[in-house]
Amino acid sequence: MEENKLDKILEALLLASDQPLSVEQMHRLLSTDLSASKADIREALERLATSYESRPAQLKEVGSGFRLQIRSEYSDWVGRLWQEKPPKYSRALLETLALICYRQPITRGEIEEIRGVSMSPNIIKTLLERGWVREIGVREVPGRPALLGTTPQFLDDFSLKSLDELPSLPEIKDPEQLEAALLRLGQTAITADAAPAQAQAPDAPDSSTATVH
Amino acid sequence: MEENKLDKILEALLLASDQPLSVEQMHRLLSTDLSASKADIREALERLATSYESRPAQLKEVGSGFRLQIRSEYSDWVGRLWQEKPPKYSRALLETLALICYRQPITRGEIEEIRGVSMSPNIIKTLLERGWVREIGVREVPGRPALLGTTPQFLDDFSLKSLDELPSLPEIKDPEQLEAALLRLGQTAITADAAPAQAQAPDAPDSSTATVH
Amino acid sequence: MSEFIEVQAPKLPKIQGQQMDKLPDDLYIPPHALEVFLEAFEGPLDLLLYLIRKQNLNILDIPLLKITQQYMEYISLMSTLKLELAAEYLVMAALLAEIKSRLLLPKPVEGEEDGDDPRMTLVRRLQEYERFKTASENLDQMPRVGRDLFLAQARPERIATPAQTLPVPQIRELIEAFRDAMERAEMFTHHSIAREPLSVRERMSRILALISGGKPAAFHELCDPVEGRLGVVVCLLAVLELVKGAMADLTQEKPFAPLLIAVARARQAVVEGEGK
Repeated sequence: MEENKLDKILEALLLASDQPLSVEQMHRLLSTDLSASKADIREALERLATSYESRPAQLKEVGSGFRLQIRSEYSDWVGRLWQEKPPKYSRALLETLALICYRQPITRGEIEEIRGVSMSPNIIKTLLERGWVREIGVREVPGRPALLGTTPQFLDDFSLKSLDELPSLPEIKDPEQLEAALLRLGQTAITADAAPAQAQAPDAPDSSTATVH
Repeated sequence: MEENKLDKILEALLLASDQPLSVEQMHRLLSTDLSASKADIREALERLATSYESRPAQLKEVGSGFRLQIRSEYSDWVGRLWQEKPPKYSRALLETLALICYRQPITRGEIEEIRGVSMSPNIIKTLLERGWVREIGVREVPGRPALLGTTPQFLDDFSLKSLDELPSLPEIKDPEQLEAALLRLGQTAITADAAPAQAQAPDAPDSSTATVH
Repeated sequence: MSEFIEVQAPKLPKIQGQQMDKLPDDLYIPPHALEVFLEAFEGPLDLLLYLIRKQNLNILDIPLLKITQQYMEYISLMSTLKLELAAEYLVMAALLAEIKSRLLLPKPVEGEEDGDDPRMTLVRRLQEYERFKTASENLDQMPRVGRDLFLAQARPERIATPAQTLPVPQIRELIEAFRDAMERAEMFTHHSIAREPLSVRERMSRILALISGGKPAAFHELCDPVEGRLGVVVCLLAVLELVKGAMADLTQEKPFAPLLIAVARARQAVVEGEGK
């Protein structure tokens, strides 16, 4: 009975988490209320793995812990979810990219401070994977946070010769100057793969499109 | 056998998607390779819901489709995964949202009129960015103010299939009673203590609560 | 009223640059307290509702004179203290004053239709507002994704589509996102950020990327002669910013040896970046 409860809580945690969970983490999350030892958790994970044997997902141990992942034989189907629609960038991602662009080199903490909210780790990951952002050092303060900056590919993809071509903050704040600057940048001629769906006002998200974080 | 395959693919899709999936979407994703009709998909979803009955997650239909979500009895455990607290919205924002929910399509001016106070533009901006509200047209009066309404994302985030599922708006009291009260209103004047403690509506605002929108 | 309501310890004012140790003794109501009090209300209707409910009264039985009196007291206190008051509060005060004068006057014998009876209008507005106030409280209590509800998710180890297919957002989107983020930040910090040449920022990144391999670079290696004097200035500013922000160290092996820019080493004193 207790075993069953532990199994279910662990399954809930693993299903909800967007990161792998280590046994230590799970133990810490549960220890205040459930008297489950790490050995109990390991046993429960084994039972969970067995119960997933006939399911399209599986329990997998990776470097930083355990996660539930879709079995590879379903990845083609799942990939269609991403192919179907041109993804739309989340507000958080665009603002993060903009801050890295204008305030580089900048740490994640500084971005969070300016935006006033904490950031999903996926945002930086997406930007790194897309090749627009790179880690260019660390700030020598406690925690040694990574410093982020834009890449040459960022300039290429946005058809910029240098960041100096972007309007400055005072210019941006004046609607007329902003329009003039955008015109100067040839706002209408953007890279070919910018989907027309992107042209919509950023304030009116079409909730039916997949959002990239 | 085929049924089983369809069930598993749907489960994989639902687990992988970060947005609810409509039957139409699932049908479109599968139709090129699997000869599954929409009716087949609906049946498969029913079987899936049943198979999740003993699990800590459940299949739920919301505004824009179906999703797998953690059962609420595990929310306390799962909420521990994230250190930052979910945003707490200001009363101004929630009242605005309530007005848009129940009175849509509604203009900003109409909201201000009912609330008796002018509104910071950030409220609508936050609601638009949050994806809960969108502009759905303009009222053809001078100034052509935008008409606001809720989005499918709002339904999804509040776990509603449609707006009908919202609790009904508290009724206004009997108009006849109102007339009678108005007559009394002049007479009671300063002798306030004559007030009967009848049919009292909700409590006064807890003015001590600090809210950060 | 204010969208960002924050209850915090009253800030003591500065007088000619000097922080005051305490408030003057004769001022027995800290203005801030009153401000916080009023900020707890979403406007005059909300304040009126509060005054009514505080006395356990039904809207239909408001002793209007008494409530009006209380409301006026708050408003006049606010204006005595010269605190800024939203116009709506004054409009409401005027309306209440009008209602009060009507109540005190002898009832007109004829022509008294409730067509535009301000009492009637006020009671209706209060009722209507209260409905939505209650509805918003109900709404806030409904389970919400991310707060009370969590999604079950699992991804394949690799998603078939490559990241390269992500489209390039429009520059406009990017710039507007920056503007919005900065505008929001300014609302928090109450100071605007001065113009800063982007070329310096860009150069800071380039220098960091160059030295991140571990090998220090001499200053002259960081500037390209074709860039001319401006390039050197930009480069120098970038190096200074990097050093200031604890992102790089400036070293010199012996006097008159070339300055070397290297990856920052752990420091004793904590230097926080600019913009704090």
